[in-house]
Amino acid sequence: MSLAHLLQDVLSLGVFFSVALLLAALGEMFNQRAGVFNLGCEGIMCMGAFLAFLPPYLVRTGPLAPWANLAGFALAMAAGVLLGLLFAVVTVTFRASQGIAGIGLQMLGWGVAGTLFRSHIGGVTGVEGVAAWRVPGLSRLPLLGPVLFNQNPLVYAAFLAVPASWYLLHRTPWGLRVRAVGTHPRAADSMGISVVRVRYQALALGGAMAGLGGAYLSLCQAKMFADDLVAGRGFIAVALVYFGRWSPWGIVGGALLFSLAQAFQLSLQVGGIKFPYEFAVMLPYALVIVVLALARRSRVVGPAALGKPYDRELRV
Amino acid sequence: MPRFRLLYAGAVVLLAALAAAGAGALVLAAIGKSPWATYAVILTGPLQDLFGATEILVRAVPLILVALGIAISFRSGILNIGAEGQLMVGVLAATAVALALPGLPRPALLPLCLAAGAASGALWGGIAGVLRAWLGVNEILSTVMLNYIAAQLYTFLLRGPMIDPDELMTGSGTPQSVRLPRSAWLDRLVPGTRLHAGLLLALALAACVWLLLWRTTLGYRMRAAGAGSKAARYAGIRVERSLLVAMLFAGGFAGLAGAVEVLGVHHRAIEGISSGYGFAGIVVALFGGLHPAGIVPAAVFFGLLLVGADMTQRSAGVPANMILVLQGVIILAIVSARMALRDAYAQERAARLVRRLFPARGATPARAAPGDPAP
Amino acid sequence: AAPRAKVRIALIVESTVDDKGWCQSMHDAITAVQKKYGPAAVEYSYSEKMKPVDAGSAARQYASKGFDIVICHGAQYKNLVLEMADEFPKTTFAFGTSAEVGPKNVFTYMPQSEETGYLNGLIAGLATKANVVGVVGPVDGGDAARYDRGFVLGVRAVNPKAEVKVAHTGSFGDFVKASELAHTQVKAGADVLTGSSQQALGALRAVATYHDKPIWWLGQDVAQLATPERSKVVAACSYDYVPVIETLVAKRQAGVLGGENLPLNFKNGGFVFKYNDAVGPVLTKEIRGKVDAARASLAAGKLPLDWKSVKF
Amino acid sequence: MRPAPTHAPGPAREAREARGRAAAPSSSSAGDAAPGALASGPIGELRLEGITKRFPGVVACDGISLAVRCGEPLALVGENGAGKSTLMNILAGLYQPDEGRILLDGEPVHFRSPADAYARGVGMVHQNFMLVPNMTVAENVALGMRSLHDGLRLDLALARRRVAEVAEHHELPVNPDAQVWQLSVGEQQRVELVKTLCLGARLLILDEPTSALTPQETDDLLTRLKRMTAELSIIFISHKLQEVKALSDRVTILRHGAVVFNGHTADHSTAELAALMTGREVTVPRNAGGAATGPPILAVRGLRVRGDRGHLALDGLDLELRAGEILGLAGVSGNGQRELADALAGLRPAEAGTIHLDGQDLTGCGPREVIARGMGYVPEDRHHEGIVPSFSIAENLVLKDFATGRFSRGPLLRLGEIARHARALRERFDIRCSSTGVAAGSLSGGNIQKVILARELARRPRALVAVYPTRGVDLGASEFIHRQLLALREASAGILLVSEELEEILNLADRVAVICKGRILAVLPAREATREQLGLLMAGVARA
Ligand SMILES: Nc1ncnc2c1ncn2[C@@H]1O[C@H](COP(=O)(O)OP(=O)(O)OP(=O)(O)O)[C@@H](O)[C@H]1O
Ligand SMILES: Nc1ncnc2c1ncn2[C@@H]1O[C@H](COP(=O)(O)OP(=O)(O)OP(=O)(O)O)[C@@H](O)[C@H]1O
Ligand SMILES: [Mg+2]
Ligand SMILES: [Mg+2]
Repeated sequence: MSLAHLLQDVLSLGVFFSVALLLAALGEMFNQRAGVFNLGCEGIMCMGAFLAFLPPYLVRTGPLAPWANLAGFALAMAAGVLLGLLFAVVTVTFRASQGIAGIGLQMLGWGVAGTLFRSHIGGVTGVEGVAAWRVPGLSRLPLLGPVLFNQNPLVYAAFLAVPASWYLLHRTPWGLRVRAVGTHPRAADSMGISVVRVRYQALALGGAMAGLGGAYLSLCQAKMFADDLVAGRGFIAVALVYFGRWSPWGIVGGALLFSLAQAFQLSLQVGGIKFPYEFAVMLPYALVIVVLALARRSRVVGPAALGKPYDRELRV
Repeated sequence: MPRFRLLYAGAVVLLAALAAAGAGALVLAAIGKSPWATYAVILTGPLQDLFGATEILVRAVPLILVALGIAISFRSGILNIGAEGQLMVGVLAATAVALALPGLPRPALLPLCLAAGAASGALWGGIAGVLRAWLGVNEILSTVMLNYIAAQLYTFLLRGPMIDPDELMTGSGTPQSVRLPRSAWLDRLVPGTRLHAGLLLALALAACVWLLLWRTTLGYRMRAAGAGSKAARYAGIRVERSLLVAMLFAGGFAGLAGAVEVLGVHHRAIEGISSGYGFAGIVVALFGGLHPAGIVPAAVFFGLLLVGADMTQRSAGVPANMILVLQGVIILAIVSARMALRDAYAQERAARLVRRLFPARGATPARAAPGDPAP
Repeated sequence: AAPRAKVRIALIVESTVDDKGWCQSMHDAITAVQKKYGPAAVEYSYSEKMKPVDAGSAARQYASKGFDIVICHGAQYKNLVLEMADEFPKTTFAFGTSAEVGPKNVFTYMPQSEETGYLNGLIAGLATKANVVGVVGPVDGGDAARYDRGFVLGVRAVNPKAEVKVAHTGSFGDFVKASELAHTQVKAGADVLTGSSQQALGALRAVATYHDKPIWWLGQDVAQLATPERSKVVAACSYDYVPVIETLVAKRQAGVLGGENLPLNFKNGGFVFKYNDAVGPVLTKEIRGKVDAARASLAAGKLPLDWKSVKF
Repeated sequence: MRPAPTHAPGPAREAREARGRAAAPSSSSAGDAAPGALASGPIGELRLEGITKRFPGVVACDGISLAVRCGEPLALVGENGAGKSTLMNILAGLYQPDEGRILLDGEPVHFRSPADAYARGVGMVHQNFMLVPNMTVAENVALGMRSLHDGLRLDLALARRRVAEVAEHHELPVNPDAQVWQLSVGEQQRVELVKTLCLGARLLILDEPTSALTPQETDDLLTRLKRMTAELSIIFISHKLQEVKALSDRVTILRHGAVVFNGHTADHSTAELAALMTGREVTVPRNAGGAATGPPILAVRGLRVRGDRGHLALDGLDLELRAGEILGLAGVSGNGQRELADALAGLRPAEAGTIHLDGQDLTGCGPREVIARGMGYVPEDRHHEGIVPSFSIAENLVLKDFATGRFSRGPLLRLGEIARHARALRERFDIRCSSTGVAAGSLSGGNIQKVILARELARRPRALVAVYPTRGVDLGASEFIHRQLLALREASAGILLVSEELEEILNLADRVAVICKGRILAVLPAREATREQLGLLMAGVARA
């Protein structure tokens, strides 16, 4: 197999693998930009994966079948919104410690998805899922065609979400409010911005995106559901937000780096490596750390109010 | 006012308990199981006999140890999510030492194994500490990633260099080590149960951590660096070093938890040894208010939850994942309630609300009573 | 023979009893035996998602509640079984995979899964057009390691030109990773794939997404023939624990509580093998002929497989 | 729209009151709804009635009643913790009162959030800047402009125009595209003012606006505010009574959450007001000593240090501090004071030059060594650099010495000794707290400053660097801090007093050094220096 071919495979698979992480991490970015650190991303992804899987699983034939996937995505996002709002109630209204609440949400999401699946469906079950969609014309481009233009529709959506997120954050009034609330909530409050409302909104959006990330896993990537399908990807998504330094561009870079490394290590194994495969499996994780350690540029500190519950009357 | 405070606390706790139980019941109803029966088993099942009760403590031991380390690191301004990996490394090191020096007498071997577990965990945690302190790599990122790396290292060693030769010879090939020599086992405290001397170690260390954090210069330094890194630096404390030391402690405790688990319960390094103690330990630490005196009961409570929820599978036919649901809702309810309880502002606001709703009782008695003409 | 007195069997598994893999095969066997003898003769209870420490409490609970046979379905439970065997000398314990002979109230069982791998390997070697065959492994250990190596032997036996690409996800339960690995195998040119443990379903699902391409799967569990993805599964073989369970019951009735190793192989009926007749022309006469012949020799114990010699 | 009344000089309050009474209650138009239409004159009479606000454990405001008449600058003064900011936060809609009400032209209004307050023309410049540091000025303004929050696109151009309009109208030059964190404190203060005006404030509440400003900036601000009184009502909070005198017509004094005085500013001297405020006679401590003759204790030669943004903040600075003297370092903030103080404390590496303390070379030493050699430091940011807020007062008092033999035995802390030490210092430095076990962060600014000073002075430093030691601190506490500094001087330590307040420097210092652009422009004996001369030097206009 030629090197070019290998490169093309690694790139197209890397892009394909990156989307769940990308969506969830972009959502988490909104949470954190608004000052809330949601470690429960994993739980939301579990619920998203499960609920997205439900309609296509239940409606396999009949006139409604073509809509089942769409209904799945909608359900996943709706569940994400609800869980995001639940997290908001706990961390914004009750101002509970965000880290621990996040772990609680992770357990809850995983648990509910797993319990319902186990008792009503059971086993490990596939669905037809969403097929790749070739962009006419563009998909025939050499190298770039298969890498970028012969992918799942959600892949395009996720990559369009990157500039969209940037625009939302930096060019819209809502983005302005989010950034203000995450950096200096008191200042925002003193100008009549409701910190609570903005955080609720950001958590709802973040939840929707995490839910969609989970839906990508079950409907587009694995095309199946099983208990613990998400298997820690939510935590990696959270870590990628730090890697990407709270910028959509950094996050897409991190998601791609991680997923390309994953695709690369799998290709390496498939190509027949001469060292224990465990070290290949470690590669993406180690690479992310190493890149950050080497980058070491100006320490962009996160949103200043990240992790700090806000209350008007509480002394700063 | 004290009466109001009591009422307030009671109301908050009651509401939280109701919310948690209600949410859990919702899911139980969705799968057609009786919430009452399930809850009854969880809360009372493990306490029916000595074995169940000791099992709670068996779970509590690693939880206490991990949580103590987490408490040190959180208090020192570093968020250690990597206990899971540190624990695994600790298992490996303790096993390796026990297997390498089987001839050593027990009083030498056992401490050596424990120390090896702690040291290797510290080393693993130290990586994240160095990355954070001197290279500015966020510790959440590095510890999450290091967990995955540790998991792979674990299987690599157990599948390769550390595998039980019998496994190879017989062809079973299961990635696990040889059984440790008996001289490296922690004593069982109660015959017929799995409760082991690790409990005493954990309790003793809880006291030590309290001493360390609030009674020593080192603890003072770490807490200062965590609570106000800038002021600490201005006062001549080397904050980077403190971060590293804190991570060494955190990793050390998690590594020790691994060592204790393998020396006390499993007696050989096997797959799935951690049972998610690394994450549960974070929860326990925060539950316990990052204070040893809170961590110990919190760990026991979580032990009860784990053992009890596990029993519901067998006695009520509830799927295993229900454990997660219950843990999740309980965590969410309790953290919310804890904030509400500790938050003097919320309490004031509630008091105000009560006064507004029931003006006769809240605001006026002082004024109304003397002026009240006797009927 | 049906048991004279009621037998109470308990099963402890690390994943779930419907995982279409390792745990389900044991569960299915027990329920089959229960059905055969009638629920009055066999009582059955199971615990899922048991980490070793939880398994310790569950097993003890079962033993102290008077269960006769406690099966801890995984080698990671070895220690706790050995420990409890001392404490409950009247209870029969069983665990596997293990080829060791345990104490006198412990049975061990060991699927010699290189045999199933070998049959699947034969099919793969003959069915591959690209001469590239992929293995989606979980962790290189236990029965998965034997299956994978047997598979390599099978491919080599019929198609020395074929290249077998063996890779691992590093996890038994990460379906998504298995799917990723399968996609990578396909991109690298593999047109016949196999895989073991429950994560393999992720790989099968990935293979099934290549609807219109001649890319095939060989199952390590016959349950896979009942999935929607079955049109991709050329054949599947799996462990049949019914003989094991029957042996356990019979021996216990006869007063033997353990101390034996029960291997699973074609010879003792421990494996089942099924073609997927609906799969179409890929399943040629030649394949059937060679596989049936090999299966016969295996059943006769005349085909030794030196799986340990395979390195990858 | 009414014609803008002409500026009334002096205490022409009768005229203003008349105007206020005449003003129609037409002031409820939404703040920035109509760009271009700037504040349409002062709002009507605003009255607070029986405002009570409780915080856990304190009654911050205890039934306060207050009236702000139209166009009449009102000053609000009181000691630290008297409840000034709390009261104003209630007026601005940020806090909800527990009891009491607000009346605007006799009509009760309910401000549920600052947005409501702005909609009625009430805007506040807070004690701590309410600007998002990593945003531009225009973005900060846009944040509060309701009309910009409807669409999907953020119309920053509108915000920019608005800033430009207001800036021009009130002669407050700001660059709408500047990043806030890059601005000096004075510039940020200006931005705050512009922002508040942009959002439609016609009653302007200014909570200690001058505490971080240089004398020039302060004068400048006061002139502008005076001019604004023609169009706006103003409530002005300050600890500096000269400013109160200069700006306000009426003054209200709060103590312990209650109004203790209410009167016309012109009728009372600053000394009277100070006495009313503190409840005792306040005298201004002065340095009466002769010229210091002690040996040089701190010598800085050719020091070059970079600032946070990488620029050369100190560029070959020379300085000599003698034992037993207070050297005042005057200068407009941002000219290298911060970097100098940090470098002296070992917190900032020197690119070139040397620092000697007591003859020993300190160049390149970290804070730990510098502290060990007897350097004391009262840093600028008392909340973050001076104390660990969540630590108790007692713990903060040993922040630099916990590891010494006095407070520790081996690895163990001597808690008893630490507690004793804290009690003694609490007594000696008059730290007002319920106990030394409470978190230092819960103290008022003045008391936090006392904690820091107590810690530093108790260590008996050879040299002390004190940066803006009385910023935001009330009169009584300032007086106390000044006395302590003089006492330290008597104990023949050298003190480098960094301040922007010439009063403070001229009262306390033996010599005055003027810093400008990272160099010392001149060193003068304090007796000979005049305000004017120093002002010119600080501006870099004149040479000594
Ligand atoms: N402010 C500090 N920041 C970080 N580490 C410190 C600090 N102070 C002391 N240490 C280190 O902590 C350990 C014990 O502290 P201790 O204060 O007893 O040291 P010490 O004897 O005062 O130090 P030395 O005498 O070497 O200057 C020593 O290794 C010391 O180097
Ligand atoms: N958010 C709060 N939570 C608890 N207590 C508070 C809060 N804000 C103010 N206080 C307390 O209320 C009292 C009044 O504080 P406030 O800030 O209004 O005083 P101030 O007059 O503005 O003082 P300063 O001159 O220092 O600014 C003080 O005792 C203070 O400690
Ligand atoms: Mg104030
Ligand atoms: Mg010493």
